[in-house]
Amino acid sequence: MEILSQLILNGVMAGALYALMALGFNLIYGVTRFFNLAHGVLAAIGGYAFFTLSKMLGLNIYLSVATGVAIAGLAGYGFDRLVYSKLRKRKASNLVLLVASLGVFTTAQAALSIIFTSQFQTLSETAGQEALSVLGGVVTRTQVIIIFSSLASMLGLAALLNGTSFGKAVRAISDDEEVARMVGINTGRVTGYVFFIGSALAGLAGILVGFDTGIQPTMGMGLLLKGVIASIIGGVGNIYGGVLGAFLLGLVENLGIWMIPGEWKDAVSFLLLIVFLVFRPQGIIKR
Amino acid sequence: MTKTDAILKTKGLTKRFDGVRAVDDLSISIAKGKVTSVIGPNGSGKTTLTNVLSGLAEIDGGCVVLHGTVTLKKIRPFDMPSYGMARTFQEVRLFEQMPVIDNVLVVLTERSVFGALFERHGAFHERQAEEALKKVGLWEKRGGLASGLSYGQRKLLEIARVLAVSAGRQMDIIIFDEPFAGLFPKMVKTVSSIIRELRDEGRTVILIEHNMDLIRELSDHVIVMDSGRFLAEGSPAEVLERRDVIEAYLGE
Amino acid sequence: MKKTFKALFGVIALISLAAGCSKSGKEAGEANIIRIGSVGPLTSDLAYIGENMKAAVELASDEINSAGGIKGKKIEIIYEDGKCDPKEAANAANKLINIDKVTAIIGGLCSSETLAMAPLAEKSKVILLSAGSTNPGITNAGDYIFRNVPSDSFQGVYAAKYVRTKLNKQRVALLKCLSDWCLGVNDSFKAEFVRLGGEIVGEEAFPQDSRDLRGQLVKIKAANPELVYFVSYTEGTIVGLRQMRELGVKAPVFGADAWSDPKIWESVKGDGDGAMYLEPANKAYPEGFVDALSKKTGGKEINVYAPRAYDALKILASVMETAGTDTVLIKKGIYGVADYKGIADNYTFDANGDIKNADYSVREVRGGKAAGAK
Amino acid sequence: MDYILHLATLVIIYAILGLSLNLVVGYTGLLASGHAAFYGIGAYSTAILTTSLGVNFFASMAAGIAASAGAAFLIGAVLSRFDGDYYALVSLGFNVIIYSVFLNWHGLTRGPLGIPGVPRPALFGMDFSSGVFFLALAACFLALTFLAARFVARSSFGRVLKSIREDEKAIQVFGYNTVYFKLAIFVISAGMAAVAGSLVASYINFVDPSSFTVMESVFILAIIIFGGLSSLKGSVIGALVLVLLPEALRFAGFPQAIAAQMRHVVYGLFLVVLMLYRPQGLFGEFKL
Repeated sequence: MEILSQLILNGVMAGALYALMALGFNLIYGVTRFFNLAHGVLAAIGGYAFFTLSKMLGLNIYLSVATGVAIAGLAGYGFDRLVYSKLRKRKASNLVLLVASLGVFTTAQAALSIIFTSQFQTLSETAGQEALSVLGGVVTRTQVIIIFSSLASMLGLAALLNGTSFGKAVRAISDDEEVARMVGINTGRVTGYVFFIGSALAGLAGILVGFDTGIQPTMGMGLLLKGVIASIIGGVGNIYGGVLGAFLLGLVENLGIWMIPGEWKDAVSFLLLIVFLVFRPQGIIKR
Repeated sequence: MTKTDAILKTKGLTKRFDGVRAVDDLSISIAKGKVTSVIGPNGSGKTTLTNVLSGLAEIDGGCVVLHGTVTLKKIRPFDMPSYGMARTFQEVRLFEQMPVIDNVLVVLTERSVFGALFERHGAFHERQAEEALKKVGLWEKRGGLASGLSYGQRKLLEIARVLAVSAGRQMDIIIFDEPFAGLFPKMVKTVSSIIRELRDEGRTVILIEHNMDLIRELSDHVIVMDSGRFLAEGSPAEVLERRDVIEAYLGE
Repeated sequence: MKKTFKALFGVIALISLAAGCSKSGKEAGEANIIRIGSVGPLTSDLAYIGENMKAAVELASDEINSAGGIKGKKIEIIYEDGKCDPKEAANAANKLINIDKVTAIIGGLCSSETLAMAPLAEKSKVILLSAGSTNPGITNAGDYIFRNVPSDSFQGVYAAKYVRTKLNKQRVALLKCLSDWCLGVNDSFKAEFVRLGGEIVGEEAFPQDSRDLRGQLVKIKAANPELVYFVSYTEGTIVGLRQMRELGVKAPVFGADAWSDPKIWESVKGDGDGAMYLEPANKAYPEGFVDALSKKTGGKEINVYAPRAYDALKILASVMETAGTDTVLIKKGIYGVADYKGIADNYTFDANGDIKNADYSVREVRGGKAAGAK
Repeated sequence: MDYILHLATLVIIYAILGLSLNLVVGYTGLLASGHAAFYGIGAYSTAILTTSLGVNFFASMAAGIAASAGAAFLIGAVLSRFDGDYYALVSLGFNVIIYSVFLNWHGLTRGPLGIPGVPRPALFGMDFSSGVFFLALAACFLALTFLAARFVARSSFGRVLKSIREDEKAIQVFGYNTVYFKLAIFVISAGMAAVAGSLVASYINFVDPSSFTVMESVFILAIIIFGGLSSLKGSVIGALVLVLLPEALRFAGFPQAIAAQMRHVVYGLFLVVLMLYRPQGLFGEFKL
């Protein structure tokens, strides 16, 4: 029984990270309607920004996290201004945007490798962490931090979307951009902010991954794919659905390898995606 | 009108979108070989009706009876021609990045995968396409991309597509969804003569239209819809005089 | 269609011209240079190992050149990216052999690279010396193909004997990464351990770039082994050891020679205590070497292949001291290398171009530092 | 000269991949991003059949085509229900799954160890092991693929594909069950990709999973986007440029330390700039 509860705990922890990726991805998808593949590299940017500030410049850890998250946000905002907004203005199809974001991804990832080398870096200083016993399994302090930041981000984002005029604007654009523009919403600016927030969330995910395991320039692709799968099985464009999808994905992945060897983990997640697309293409929660 | 004359009937047809009944328990019948106009204010469910008939929207309730014998509870879009139906779209749906002539040729070919794979267009197909394009006056434009046409020309190309497919395959029922909207007077004349010609060939035309003058001029029979429901029917002259119809149009 | 082919031939002609020019240019002025290629992953997932090896080769070539070169000729290393991909490696080798006219190639790291380059090197009589490919298939890849890294079987067998007889463990779980090296070592361990009457109670694998081994570890913990034999590179090891501690896997851990990278023990701190691993006999890297390499890479990492890459170039240079640049002579020379004392190992090549024996010693980690096991 | 022959062979292999993928992406408008899976199935079929069963190269290629088409038929039955982003994602997922199979099904593929010693083809005593002959053989297959692709593109079938790309619902209404058309072109395209796979296995003499990752699929996609969607000529030119570009960059003289990564930077920027300023590629008639 211990193995089951530990696998469930692992699944929840993995889900919390996927949820952070899915939140940002879904937020951006909601207003722009394209699969932003560069979302993955922003996690790596966040991780490396933190690494530079904290480990190389010796800045305070909280300040470094905040700045790292902001830098990832700004990078995402920059990609939007430099590339995507121009394409959107031209009314390019979302496949064009998808391919462009792939180009951004490749370029940024290679740039990170040039600046920081391809070495694997761990961010966590505390070795030999005391594990806390929870429900017959164990979790580390880092993991507790991960799940709390993930939950806090979800609640924060939900509050932002439901309680502010900015949130209203975002929802209006998600429903119909044309109409939103007609009623006087500056869709370009709101989209820019959305890119900032979504990318900042990815950056946070990258930093947390760095604490939990470590960072590498190539870390983005894996995180991105998990985020995308979570979004789709949860209901793409719906941030609550994305969160549900993320936890479901984390659980299925971790419980799946109970029965089959662990090397099939990636295949399991894509199989879950395909099963969902066949039997429930709109995801858990329809937008 | 006797029962045997009805080529298409709907019985309690219902279509819901997110709980809203766009078509609500609709039972109408369309007479064979006539032009029947379906009218009603915006949002009355006319276009939804055409989409349900052509399989683009699933039937949620009721059924469609064709030729008095075939009862359909589920219509798949690609089955339309085998039931003898063809349609145009209200929002023009052309194959934009294809030449004008290909937009017509494509509907003339083999429907099966293998048939199409080993088929080359013969002079026969090209003659049909030429005939259809000449009828709407787009023959000169045949080489250019469909996306290069003006709005009116695009609507005409859609009609040419339907003409070509119905010439080749004996389409009995042709649905025109607002074919006149946005057309120049000269084009309007072309389209109305095409509709008359089709009727004279013995085909059934279902016309969705807003322009009362054209409805009076073209239709043999008028069906009025309001909020997805059947409101009235009859000859154009009598229906368009009715108080409830006028009210529906003006809004309560 | 015609135009397409015209364009195709045009571009090919252009490249031939460019290649031709650069070739003649190089041959004219640089008779005093010996060119040697180096192929390994400089991008892709394994780039961190490839970069490290590249720095080691650089270090060796700097040392050789500052000591006067080979018979008065300087050596020039040309680095190409093999991406751990056979096709890319074949591209790189083709370019090195035909354009740069290299005498020898150090590489590749991945066996896929080496196996793809082998037919090319063999055909052009260019020496191919791999410092990292452990695939048994390389043994018979050709006369000009060598490696100064032991075939997978040696250390697995040694470790199995040690665990079974010295440590007297009966129930062992296996954890391995999915690379040719990990699989090779793991499989030879498994075969020998079972032959010696041991029992494998669990076997888990993880993709080479995976950084979350918790699922696999939970299953291993549930199998309740007396020892975990854990074959992985630096990164997988760091996260694996940490996550073992987190999840409370109490069984001792035994690793492969990739664990001689000090970065592992610095990163995991106390989490590594009690871990044991194999290291080529009594070879602690000389202090000067670690410092010099760190300077090149800007980090402290030394993976298991870098010293071997360094040795590879040094072996080549020592053979060329007598054989010159004639590859037939160099080939003969390498087959004759016996008990060459490198920094990673003592090398003797056998008739297949493999190294003959490998002697190991067991290291144990205590207080964040590795030392000889009792 | 060998270097040139080698590059020409690779260009041809990628041209075949480009042609086959263009039928799905360019003509039918479906962003299939798992093409490396079929390329890999072809390569593994040839590698396994020739090394362990001693089957003739050409027979192994035929088997590879059949296996690849069969796999395409199964996945296509699911895939053909989608379009747009979803199509891209499911096909990518399929690539990941097939890659996992290559990596983890040790009994069949030897996993990460790969399969060495794949022989060069021989037929009726003719031996294609030299570079020139192999190039000629590959060129023949390119010509065959080109003709087959042109046959498909110019048939009525090809025109229906284009109309699916433009407006799938609209063409359905005219009586075409588009799911079958999408499935058929997917199977045809997969079969063609297997030809390239067989060639590459035999040419490099070695097969391992690393050649058939998602990034490889993305590279093939980049070839046709650059060369031009729904342009057969573009597929060939795209392969020519994108295979040779990194080779040319070897001579570009970036500092050694960053040369390899710089190639990725150039390649990524390439995609961005292309999307910004010429989304139809060099010769394409169709913008995504």
